Amino acid sequence: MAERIMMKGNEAFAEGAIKAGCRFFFGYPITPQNEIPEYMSRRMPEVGGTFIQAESEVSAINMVYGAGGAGARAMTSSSSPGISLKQEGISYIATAEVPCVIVNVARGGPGLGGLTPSQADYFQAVKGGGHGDYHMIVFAPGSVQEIIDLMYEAFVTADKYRNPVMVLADGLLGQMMEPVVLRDWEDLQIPEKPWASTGMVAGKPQSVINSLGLAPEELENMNIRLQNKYRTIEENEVRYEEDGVEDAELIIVAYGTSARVSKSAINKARAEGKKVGLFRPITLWPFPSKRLAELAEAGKRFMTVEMSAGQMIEDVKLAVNGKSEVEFYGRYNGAIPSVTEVYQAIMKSFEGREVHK
Amino acid sequence: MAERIMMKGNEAFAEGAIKAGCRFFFGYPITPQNEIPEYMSRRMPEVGGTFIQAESEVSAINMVYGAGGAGARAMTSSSSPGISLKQEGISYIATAEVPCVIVNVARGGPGLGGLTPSQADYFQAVKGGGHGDYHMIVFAPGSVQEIIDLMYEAFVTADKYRNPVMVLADGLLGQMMEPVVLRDWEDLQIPEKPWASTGMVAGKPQSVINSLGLAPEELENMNIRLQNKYRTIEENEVRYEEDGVEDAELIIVAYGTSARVSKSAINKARAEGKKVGLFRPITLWPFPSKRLAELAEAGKRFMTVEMSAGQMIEDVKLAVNGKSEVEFYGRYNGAIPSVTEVYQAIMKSFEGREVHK
Amino acid sequence: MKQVFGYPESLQNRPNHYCPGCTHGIIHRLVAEAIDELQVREKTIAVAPVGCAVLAYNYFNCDAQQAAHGRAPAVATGIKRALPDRIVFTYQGDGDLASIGMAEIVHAANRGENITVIFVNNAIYGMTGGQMAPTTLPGQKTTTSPYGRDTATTGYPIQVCEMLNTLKAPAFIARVSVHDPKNVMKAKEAIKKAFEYQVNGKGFSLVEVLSTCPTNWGMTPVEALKWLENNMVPVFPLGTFRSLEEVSK
Amino acid sequence: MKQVFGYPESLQNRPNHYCPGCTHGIIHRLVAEAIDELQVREKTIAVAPVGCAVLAYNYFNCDAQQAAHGRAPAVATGIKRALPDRIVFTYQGDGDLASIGMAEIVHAANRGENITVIFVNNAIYGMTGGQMAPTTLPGQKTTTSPYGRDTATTGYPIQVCEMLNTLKAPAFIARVSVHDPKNVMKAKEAIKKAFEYQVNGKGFSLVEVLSTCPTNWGMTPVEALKWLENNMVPVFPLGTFRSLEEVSK
Amino acid sequence: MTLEGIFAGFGGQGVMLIGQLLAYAGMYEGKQVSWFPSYGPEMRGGTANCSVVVSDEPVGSPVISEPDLLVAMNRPSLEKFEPMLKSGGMLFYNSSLIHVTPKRTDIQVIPIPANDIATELGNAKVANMVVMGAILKKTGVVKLETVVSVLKKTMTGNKEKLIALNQQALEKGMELVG
Amino acid sequence: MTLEGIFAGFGGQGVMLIGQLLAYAGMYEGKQVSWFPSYGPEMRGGTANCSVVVSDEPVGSPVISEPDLLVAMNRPSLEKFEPMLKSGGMLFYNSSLIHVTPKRTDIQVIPIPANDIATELGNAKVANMVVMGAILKKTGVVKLETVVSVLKKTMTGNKEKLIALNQQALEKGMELVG
Amino acid sequence: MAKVTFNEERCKGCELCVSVCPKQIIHMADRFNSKGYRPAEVIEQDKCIGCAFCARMCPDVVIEVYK
Amino acid sequence: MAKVTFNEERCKGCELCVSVCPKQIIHMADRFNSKGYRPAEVIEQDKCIGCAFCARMCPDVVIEVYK
Ligand SMILES: Cc1ncc(C[n+]2csc(CCOP(=O)(O)OP(=O)(O)O)c2C)c(N)n1
Ligand SMILES: Cc1ncc(C[n+]2csc(CCOP(=O)(O)OP(=O)(O)O)c2C)c(N)n1
Ligand code: SF4
Ligand code: SF4
Ligand code: SF4
Ligand code: SF4
Ligand code: SF4
Ligand code: SF4
Ligand SMILES: [Mg+2]
Ligand SMILES: [Mg+2]
Repeated sequence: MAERIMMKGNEAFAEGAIKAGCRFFFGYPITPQNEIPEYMSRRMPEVGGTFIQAESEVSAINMVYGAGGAGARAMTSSSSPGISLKQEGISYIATAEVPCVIVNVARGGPGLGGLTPSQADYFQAVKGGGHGDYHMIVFAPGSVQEIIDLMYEAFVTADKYRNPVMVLADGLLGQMMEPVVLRDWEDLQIPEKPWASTGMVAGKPQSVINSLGLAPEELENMNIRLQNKYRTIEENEVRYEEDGVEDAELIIVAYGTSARVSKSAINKARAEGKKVGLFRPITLWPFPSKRLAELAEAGKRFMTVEMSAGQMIEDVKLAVNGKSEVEFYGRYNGAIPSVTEVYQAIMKSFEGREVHK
Repeated sequence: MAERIMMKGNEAFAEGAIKAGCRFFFGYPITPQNEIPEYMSRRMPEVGGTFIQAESEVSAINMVYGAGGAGARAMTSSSSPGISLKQEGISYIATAEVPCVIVNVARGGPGLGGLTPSQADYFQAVKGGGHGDYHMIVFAPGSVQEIIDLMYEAFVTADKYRNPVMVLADGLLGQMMEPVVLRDWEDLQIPEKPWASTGMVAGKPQSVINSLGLAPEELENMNIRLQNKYRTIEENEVRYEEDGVEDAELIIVAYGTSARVSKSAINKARAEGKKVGLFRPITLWPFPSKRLAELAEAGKRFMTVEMSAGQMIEDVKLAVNGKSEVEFYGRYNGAIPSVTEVYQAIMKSFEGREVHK
Repeated sequence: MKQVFGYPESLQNRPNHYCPGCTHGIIHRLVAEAIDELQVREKTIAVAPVGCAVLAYNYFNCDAQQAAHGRAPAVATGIKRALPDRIVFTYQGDGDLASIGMAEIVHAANRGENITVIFVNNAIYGMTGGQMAPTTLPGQKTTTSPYGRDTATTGYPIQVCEMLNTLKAPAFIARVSVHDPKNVMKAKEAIKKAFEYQVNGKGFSLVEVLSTCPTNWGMTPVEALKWLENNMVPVFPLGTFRSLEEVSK
Repeated sequence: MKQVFGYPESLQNRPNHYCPGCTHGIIHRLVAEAIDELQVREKTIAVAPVGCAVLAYNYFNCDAQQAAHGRAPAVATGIKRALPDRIVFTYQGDGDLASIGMAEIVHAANRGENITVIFVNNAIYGMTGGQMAPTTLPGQKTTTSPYGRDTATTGYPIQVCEMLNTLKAPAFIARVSVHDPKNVMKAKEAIKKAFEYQVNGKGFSLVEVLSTCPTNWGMTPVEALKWLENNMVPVFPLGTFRSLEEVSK
Repeated sequence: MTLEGIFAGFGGQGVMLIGQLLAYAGMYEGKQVSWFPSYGPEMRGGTANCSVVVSDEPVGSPVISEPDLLVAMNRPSLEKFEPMLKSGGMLFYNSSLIHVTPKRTDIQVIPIPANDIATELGNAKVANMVVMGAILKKTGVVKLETVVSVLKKTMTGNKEKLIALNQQALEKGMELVG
Repeated sequence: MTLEGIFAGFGGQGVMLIGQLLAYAGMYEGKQVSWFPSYGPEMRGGTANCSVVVSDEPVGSPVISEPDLLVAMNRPSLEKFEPMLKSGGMLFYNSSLIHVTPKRTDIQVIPIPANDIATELGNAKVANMVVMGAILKKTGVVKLETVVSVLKKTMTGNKEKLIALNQQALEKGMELVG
Repeated sequence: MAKVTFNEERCKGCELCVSVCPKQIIHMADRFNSKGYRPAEVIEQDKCIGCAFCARMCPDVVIEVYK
Repeated sequence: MAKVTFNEERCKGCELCVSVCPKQIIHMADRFNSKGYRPAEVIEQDKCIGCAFCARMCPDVVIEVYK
């Protein structure tokens, strides 16, 4: 086994990106993700890359659009209010099909909110906080190691589909340290990007990075192309992790930090004989709806555990489509649910139910 | 009957706001809603109000926050990309509980898109394009007269709940002219706003318009307060219109322009003996889920007609919760579905189904 | 006979969508000529704004990105940092650059980004139908200043060159006009110089070009040129504000 | 014995959260004193920024709104237009005002909004832990310029007063410092004058106050004052840049 | 009764105006009406068009896919909209400027030498009113008096003196298809 | 085996550091570990704390609601965290600075005169290492050698000369609870 | 001797060329081009001095100048 | 004769007052206040000239001056 080192989640976002071949970072300070730009400002010069502290989040996302459109692996990171400011830019990037990676280390909202971890930016990430019918691919890591691994996948997937990828975490994942193994990706090579706007050198035909469709047919065609791509992504890119779902009566659906807390709570409940499992979506879009539908058909019931007023639960309900129960346990922004609370919620869910065997 | 005059939808937004006591408009040009700021720039000085063309949509929404927080009836208007830029501001306003009205005359997206009408900003409006768990109340007018009437309701409801209200229309509603009756609201009076930040005159205690909750408990309490308010709004403020749903087998669910088109198509299908009805949500949030659930229980099936790749359909499915079928007919951005197309979609939905009587 | 004036290679051979007599067309040609003369067409990447020039990529015969309203300098920054040996320019209107895009232009200038900015100031929002711009003249009527721009509530036209000239990094800043052939030639010189600064790696260059909008000014194209000369030039004095060190030719 | 120096009424009687020796505290007191002396406390509405002064509403004894990062001038515009007889001021840091909020400050100044802006320039992002600001000095090390601010890629400190002074509308623009008692007194005068301009309806006033951030500069508070004097003052010359017409006292 | 019409031509030929005029007149006669313009960059120098619905029922879609009535004031408009016309629908075209003949045979084709007549009347700008007159006569959807009263309501101040000319043009148009 | 600890004190007392040290040492001994700091404005001059988990199992929640171990380097920390300690848990407190005694009776209370000892050793800054030594001895969660090797890995350059002092402090701490 | 040629189909009839010709030899034709504009033209070619003022001012690059 | 008083609980021990006192009579006390800072104090009150430099520089409005 390669050497384990301790790393902060935020540093993992940064180093993970660099290991994935990202050489352009454009960002703006905001807690709790400041270690990402700070790390980048130190590391990028070392690897021949570029770090710019943009004048704002709006500028940062548009710099990413520029660099990504010019063929570079580029990224930005921010936290909730800063991500809100990027919505116009994200909609442009998705439409112009510029690959790039956007990290949101979410914090308590809404408004200025606080600095505590949060999962209340789920809707914004998966339904489209910007205008129009577009999708980002959304990855939700659950550990520092997974941050590193998913940053690589994020850049690869972005290039593969010419689509922005968001890596959505919360302040806890950004701030915590865990042992990780850093590796150099053997297959690291940035694909040719003949579509990129790099100059009409040597007779290359004109490339235009663009999201304008003034004529209605042009715009509708643009949308049809995007929607077709989204269907392909939904087919191919769903990721999730299951733990103990086979014999489970109740399945906790949770991602990121709440999946970790749920894991501990499930262990506690299992120790008391409750048949509980964990379903952890790793892609929030495309959402693992098909698999959840299967589990619902198989008679399992569900509970989402979220650090929000209940957002992912809508996607779970849409997947389950009335075939099974979907409960909710959450803490509104500002608090992380404790293992004890989640354990109690699980126990309560079993109360008064006839025992399956 | 009072005199009917012809009015453009966009002018109706503006005059409707003025009739509702709005005296502060902050906006930025963008097609297809330019007639709103233009009308305001002419009319506000006449009624002693203020029109400011802000330097950007971001500034405009923050001016609204300022004026609304100071107790004024204030509004802004824009179209899709401009609304995306306002997301941080909207999240602040919702959290600080500043009443105000935001008009989105949506256009084809995503990205720069085009100027044609669109309904693809539904998710952004109802799920929260900004960060965190917040809600705007969202009104969707279906005619120029309803624009005027709902602008009044928008300001009243905003003040009642100290919550931002979005009036969501599309370019077609903004650009079309129809006869309307303008009226002076008899009960027009702007409520006292002791919470407003107007100066600590005459011993008034300090008012702070704020969305910061640095301590986790503070932030969670803020969120609990908001969520409780949202539950009250969901109880009291649902609006919808039904037409011919009693005997219907199939109910078209549509709002705004697509409801108008659907209406014509339904008439055509009814003429051929098909039992089709129209359900038109007037509030998109709170969504009329309860009524749709009842109709689903009663055995009706549904089809949403949207000028998008399918957004409201999720809320319909969540309401129906698997109890009935939900079909979709939509045109992606850039095109308005024609009466003929919707008619054909309806007819197709009846094909091969056993006839109820 | 020799051709002494023809169609520049850096301009695509197709009609433009500008209104009759709109000087956007002249400015496009000048940019194309400058690119031709510096022989950098193949290396050039244009950034189109949101404004009447939104379709600029249909006219310039080079690669391009279309930027969100006001953000062209940020987009250009991204491109230039990714491809430092390419020639990157933005083409922006006064609403785009001086209103919504104020932060972006100030900071790109302040960073000394090695890009060229062509700033077309026509004192109005052309594309959206004639609203007030930050550069609209006092008293000028527009669709959002129907009683004439009121300086008491909306202030005065922003002088972008003068403002950016307070920054240390920019290499070249000039204001020109296109209201007659003589000024068109001067404008051409300034635009070419701006690109030369970039080619020589000197840093940020910007040329503000005073331009007309006959449609929204409500004038004939010829009247519009006169109006520009008589009304805009006094408010926006022509000249070179910054020329860091002469570029080697 | 008579009290010659005490606690201003416009300051709430509670401890502030600023780091030991941070001059934000001094500047708060000066603003409060000015408001006291002009007897406008009850009419005053403060706009708090995002930055170390985000909790300013806990300190100023007046109504307040907390603004999104950089947007305080827009928020103040909304308030002042709604309540023209109130005294409205923003209190903003250099990240807030000169980076993300550049468009808002330029345009509020350009409209001549009758508000007062207290601009606290400490050459760094204090609240977020010491990142580079647009006003960071060449070579200065911060957490995002770990090798020192590189002027070749990030440009030079923006001189906000000089920049805004190119606009016609502003009534009063001054830069002061608080590195010693004499300068504190001058700062006080400038701040008071700025508010007086507003009270007299003269339009936009801004005072840039050079300030310290001992925590993120990595110095003792006393060292920080010296560093300000020796390093910042030369880059940001003190003085009154605009004083449209003397206000009647 | 429902009449759905599209009015199309160059910007400046006054097609938006006669569309509005019809809608206004319909409204004054107590009908349900809607008017919807083409908008956006098309307007910049190119063609313009609007859709008008006049009906006894509330208007559903203001956008028309199969018009009963088409006014084509120039050739591009004819080419663009002719195929959409409902079978049996009426096509009024400006034969002063359009020198091709419509292709469809399942529709009523009414050529109007609108510019020629307007020029005869002394002002080429009223070509639109000539066509409007013809429409009034052919469809009977609203009364001439109502249209004239709308003109009187809207043409005030400077424009008042043009009312008579417009009325003349309307009448000429009516005669033409008499 | 799973050990969950909270380390709390004033900023500058080195609580974050000994938390990390424990996590690192755990990692080097092949265990699963996590470290999670308090962050945000609390840090500004106030108290700081971190949560450390060392376990044989993969770590679930890195946030601890019922710690097995509490280090309180100052009084506010004692007051804030004492109630959370698991029954039977261990409380190490800095008796040089904290002059009240803990209230709970269902826990093991280990007072350490950390500042006094550190000052004796010639540098008040190693007070945290004294406590760390005591923890090593009491819990046995990781070995002294591992901790020292971590110190050697991380204290390089200028700091190298401080390794000996730190080791001394660790040993003093171990002796103290010997 | 000089010569100017007009790409008539591109002309939008804005008359900028007319207004700057020092020889005043550019006029608007009576015909329309297919876009509906009356194009500019020069009849007295022999008076042209090839100064290219017209071409320089033409926003639509309609004019080529030979000398 | 002049007098300065310190609101000790508010003092953060930053020493700005110390650095500007022309009489150099402000010192940091040996004790800690409840926030853990060593507060500033004046022992030789009689040397105070009431110039208020200390108060003017104190970011925490700890100091009142009487004269
Ligand atoms: C975010 C956003 N806001 C507003 C618009 C609408 N818009 C399009 S062009 C334009 C202004 C154009 O004016 P200017 O930049 O002066 O260019 P011109 O058309 O005059 O050349 C505006 C406001 C938009 N597309 N996006
Ligand atoms: C939209 C947004 N972006 C970023 C932040 C994070 N943030 C908080 S304060 C701050 C900068 C503070 O620096 P400055 O304005 O100089 O004030 P100081 O703390 O130095 O007084 C930033 C970037 C935020 N809260 N919101
Ligand atoms: S609207 Fe104005 S700026 Fe735009 S193309 Fe027409 S004349 Fe030119
Ligand atoms: S971080 Fe800097 S600016 Fe903020 S309170 Fe501390 S010393 Fe002051
Ligand atoms: S080249 Fe000169 S002289 Fe000849 S037509 Fe053109 S402007 Fe006139
Ligand atoms: S300037 Fe060009 S477009 Fe205008 S009239 Fe002359 S030739 Fe035609
Ligand atoms: S008032 Fe003056 S002399 Fe007295 S303690 Fe303060 S600084 Fe020293
Ligand atoms: S300046 Fe104020 S806070 Fe600082 S040491 Fe002196 S009294 Fe204390
Ligand atoms: Mg313009
Ligand atoms: Mg600062």
